[in-house]
Amino acid sequence: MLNTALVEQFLRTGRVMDILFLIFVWLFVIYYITKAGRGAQLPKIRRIAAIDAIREGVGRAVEIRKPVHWSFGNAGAYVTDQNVSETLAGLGVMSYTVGLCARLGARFIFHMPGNPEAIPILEGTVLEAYSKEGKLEEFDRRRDLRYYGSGMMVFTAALAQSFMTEGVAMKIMMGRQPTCMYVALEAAKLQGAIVIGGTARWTAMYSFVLTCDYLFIGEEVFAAGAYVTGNPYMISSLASEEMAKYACIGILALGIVLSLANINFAALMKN
Amino acid sequence: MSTTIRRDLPILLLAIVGFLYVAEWFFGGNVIPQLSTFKGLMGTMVSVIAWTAVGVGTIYGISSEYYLVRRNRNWQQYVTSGSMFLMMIIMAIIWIWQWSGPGRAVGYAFQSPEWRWWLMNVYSNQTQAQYAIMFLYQCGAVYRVLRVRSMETTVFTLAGLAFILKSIPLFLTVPGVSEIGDWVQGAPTLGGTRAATLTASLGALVIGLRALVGKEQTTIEVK
Amino acid sequence: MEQKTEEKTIWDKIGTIDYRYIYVFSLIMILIPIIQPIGIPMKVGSNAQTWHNTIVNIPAHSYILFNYYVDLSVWADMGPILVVTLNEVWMIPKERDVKIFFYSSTADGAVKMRDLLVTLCKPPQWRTDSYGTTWVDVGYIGFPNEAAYASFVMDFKSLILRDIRGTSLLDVPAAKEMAAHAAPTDVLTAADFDLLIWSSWGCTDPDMYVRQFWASGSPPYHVPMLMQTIGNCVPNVVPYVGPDKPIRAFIPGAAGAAELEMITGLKGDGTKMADATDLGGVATVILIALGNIAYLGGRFLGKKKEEK
Amino acid sequence: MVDIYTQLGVLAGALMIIGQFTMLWKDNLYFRVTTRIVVGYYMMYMMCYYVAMIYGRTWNAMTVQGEWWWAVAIFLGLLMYTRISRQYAWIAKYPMSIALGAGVGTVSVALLRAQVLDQITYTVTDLFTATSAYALFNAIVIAVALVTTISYFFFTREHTGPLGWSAAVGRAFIMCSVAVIWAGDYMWAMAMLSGVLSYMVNNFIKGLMLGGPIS
Repeated sequence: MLNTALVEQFLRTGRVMDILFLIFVWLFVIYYITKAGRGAQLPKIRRIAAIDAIREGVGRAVEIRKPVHWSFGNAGAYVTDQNVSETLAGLGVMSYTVGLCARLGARFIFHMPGNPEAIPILEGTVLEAYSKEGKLEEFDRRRDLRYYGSGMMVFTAALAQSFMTEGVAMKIMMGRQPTCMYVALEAAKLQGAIVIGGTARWTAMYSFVLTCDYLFIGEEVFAAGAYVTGNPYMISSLASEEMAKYACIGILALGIVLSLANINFAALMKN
Repeated sequence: MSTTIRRDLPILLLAIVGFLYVAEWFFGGNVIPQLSTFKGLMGTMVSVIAWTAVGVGTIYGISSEYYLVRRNRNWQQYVTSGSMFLMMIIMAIIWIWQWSGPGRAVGYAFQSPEWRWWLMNVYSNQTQAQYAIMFLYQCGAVYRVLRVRSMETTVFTLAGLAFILKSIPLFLTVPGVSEIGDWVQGAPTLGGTRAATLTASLGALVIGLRALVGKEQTTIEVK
Repeated sequence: MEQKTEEKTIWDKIGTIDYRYIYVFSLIMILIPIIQPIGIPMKVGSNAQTWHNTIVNIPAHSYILFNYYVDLSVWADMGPILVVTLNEVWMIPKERDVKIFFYSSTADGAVKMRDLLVTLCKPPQWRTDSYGTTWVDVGYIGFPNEAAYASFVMDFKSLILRDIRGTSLLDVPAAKEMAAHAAPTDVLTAADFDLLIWSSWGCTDPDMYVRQFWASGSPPYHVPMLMQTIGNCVPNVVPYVGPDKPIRAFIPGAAGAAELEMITGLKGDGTKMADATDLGGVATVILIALGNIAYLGGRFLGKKKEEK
Repeated sequence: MVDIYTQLGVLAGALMIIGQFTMLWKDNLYFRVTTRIVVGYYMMYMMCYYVAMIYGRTWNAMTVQGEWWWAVAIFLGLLMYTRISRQYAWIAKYPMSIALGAGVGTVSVALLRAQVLDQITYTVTDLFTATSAYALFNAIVIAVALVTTISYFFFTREHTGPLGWSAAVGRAFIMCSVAVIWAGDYMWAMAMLSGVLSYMVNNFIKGLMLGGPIS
């Protein structure tokens, strides 16, 4: 259907559909960002219960004088590959949590993942949140930042130890997780903590379903990352995600119609 | 000036590298081979940057442990933190001592009998013990969570049970167990997994695009 | 102030058993067959049978690429599959002239393989004597990410320069012969192999292996695969499994190894663990039943009691 | 006769296992020490391993082949250490931005084909290549699951009316999918426990304490 030889002079083989889809999403991202820039009304985002629960958890931490623990998993803060989005979304929620802790006076402990290259952005986000609340002096790196390397079960054991010795009022875990982070989540639960978390890495989702009081399911992680910032550009660009989803359902419907008309949909999509 | 150097230039750098990666995806290979060369080189360079930064994490790890010792001056803390420092020293000594030698490759230390002893007896058993604990924790969850309380927990319980029964040799002798397990795995699970992967990818994609145009707050406002 | 304590019903008691008792119960159930094997009968599934048939019926003069992946932290679950598979491969008769290329993508693999080759997976004497001509082992190739694997399938030299004995890769006769199998004849690529046996407990790895060893290449390499994995990766593997799909068969964990051991008659740790899995499964069913009896009893029968 | 190093190894392994298991009861010094031992081991392992990787990848390339740009990469990596100083921490943003740029560039395109477009294509082709009524039924279930689960992830509309129903069905599929993954993991963890117990019974008790063979 397509003049492949002609297209391949300008584009790599099998990338036509990719570029069309990307342009489609990109146009909507730019459209909504521009719209937000003009001060247009932001799209309404449905409530994500886990976000409300974070405020409740921080309040509880102040009440019972136990810390809030945050982690990204043993190596969950990827910045150099396709998992970077999950890190950025997690950082958005972390910034919100740290801000609440600083404002209400709860102690925040951050068990950093074993990705050393991510440390600048991880620590930077914590500093930024404290500084926004004007309480930078309350943040002590040596006291509140922990590092154990990236060994999976070494990390879970170290977390469990920290929960037992220092106490835990709320445990939040986001970022790309392996399934064995279940041990850390359950250890927090057994210590009586409110457990909140979620991941877009579907294989590990069960750990959260079984242990968390409040969940971010799959893509909710990304939506939450934008939502909590209150940044109009980020919230408004969420609408472009919805457009992409409509497009996916549309392509599915189109595929069914074309296949019924005996047109080879799979071959068309290979372009 | 300060904002330009501290914030704007890094964002610009991010966007340039990011856009070149995107361009390579569509126009690399035979169309513009230089883009693929750039991506190949940049991939390894980013790895080298990450490897070089490993000490930052170690410094943070040591300093927070040292802080704990200073704050809690009791014998239990000395023993706990001391065991960590001692272990680091032992491994460092083995590594330097066994780094290489006549007829050995550089980095031989990881294959040396001394390193293997610690790996296979100490690290490996600690890790396996944690996995075993994970199973016991999950037994607790099986009893506590898998109850037919709501639509979600009912589906979770039934689907999980179908797969567990299918995976246990003893239950495979019961007619129908294998077929039900296969169906749960092959139809509803596949559909759910497919959709969850797809939507998560769209979410990730939009964050990527937002960061490329400099509107992702987490990459902008970092102290 | 004196607090009035509510009397617990039988349903409450069944539903709120201390978690430590649950741990002890599960531990005992798993421990029983380890102390005294029971030998509960089992059935061989189609996956294990296909796996076995693929290795046993491999055509003469084939080339097998074998990734002996070992992560010591999950050795208990994946080790038995590697042991039985390696022994199965060693059992391929000499007359068949099947050549094997071994590598490891984990540092643990390179360490463990040394032990295995002199203990549980000793090659037959004729294989030992003909190292270099009937098989080659290149050891640990580093921990490759997808970009590295993309180069690897195009040219093994991008990650491997020498075999474990220090011989330059294409100076090893077996490797040289394999390289000549498919074009380009002086480069060792994925196209040179007729079967890839690999393992991983990374659940997204099947996507990568399929992309690299099946879909990439021009024409595509289409190397059929046998995959060893762990239980929770099954949903990620299933989409690629079938007689005309990239993965011909897969073995999930020690329970799968037990089936393989049953077919081959090479009894090992998998069989021992099958008993434990059986009793563990029974424990699981009991726990789910207890929880639900307590919940449903409390909900339907507990209320009636209150009404009385 | 088993050598002393193997015997000591079994003893060390058993002590590590018992130490870790004590966490099931409550916090104690023994558990803390065994945990700190592996934390120390792993941090040093990462350090040594990465230094070996840097050396292996760059040293020969720089000194023999004259590929000077690896020195730039190492320099950029060293800039990450400015993070330790509050005053110069911002310098680390430069190497960080390069790393982030690579990640952001990858995520903006790499997922499109395999995780989005191919998934839709598979769903359609499954429907039209089904060779039996059972396969067709399954393909329909998969298509329904895909659409309803996507509908659960709509954020800009409240889940009421038809969308509410669709999202509820989607949630059931999500739970089904998560449950099967959990069940697989559960079986795996069970095998791990039996492996640990087997080590304790056969190597520690029968082997080391009763003088039997150690495997």
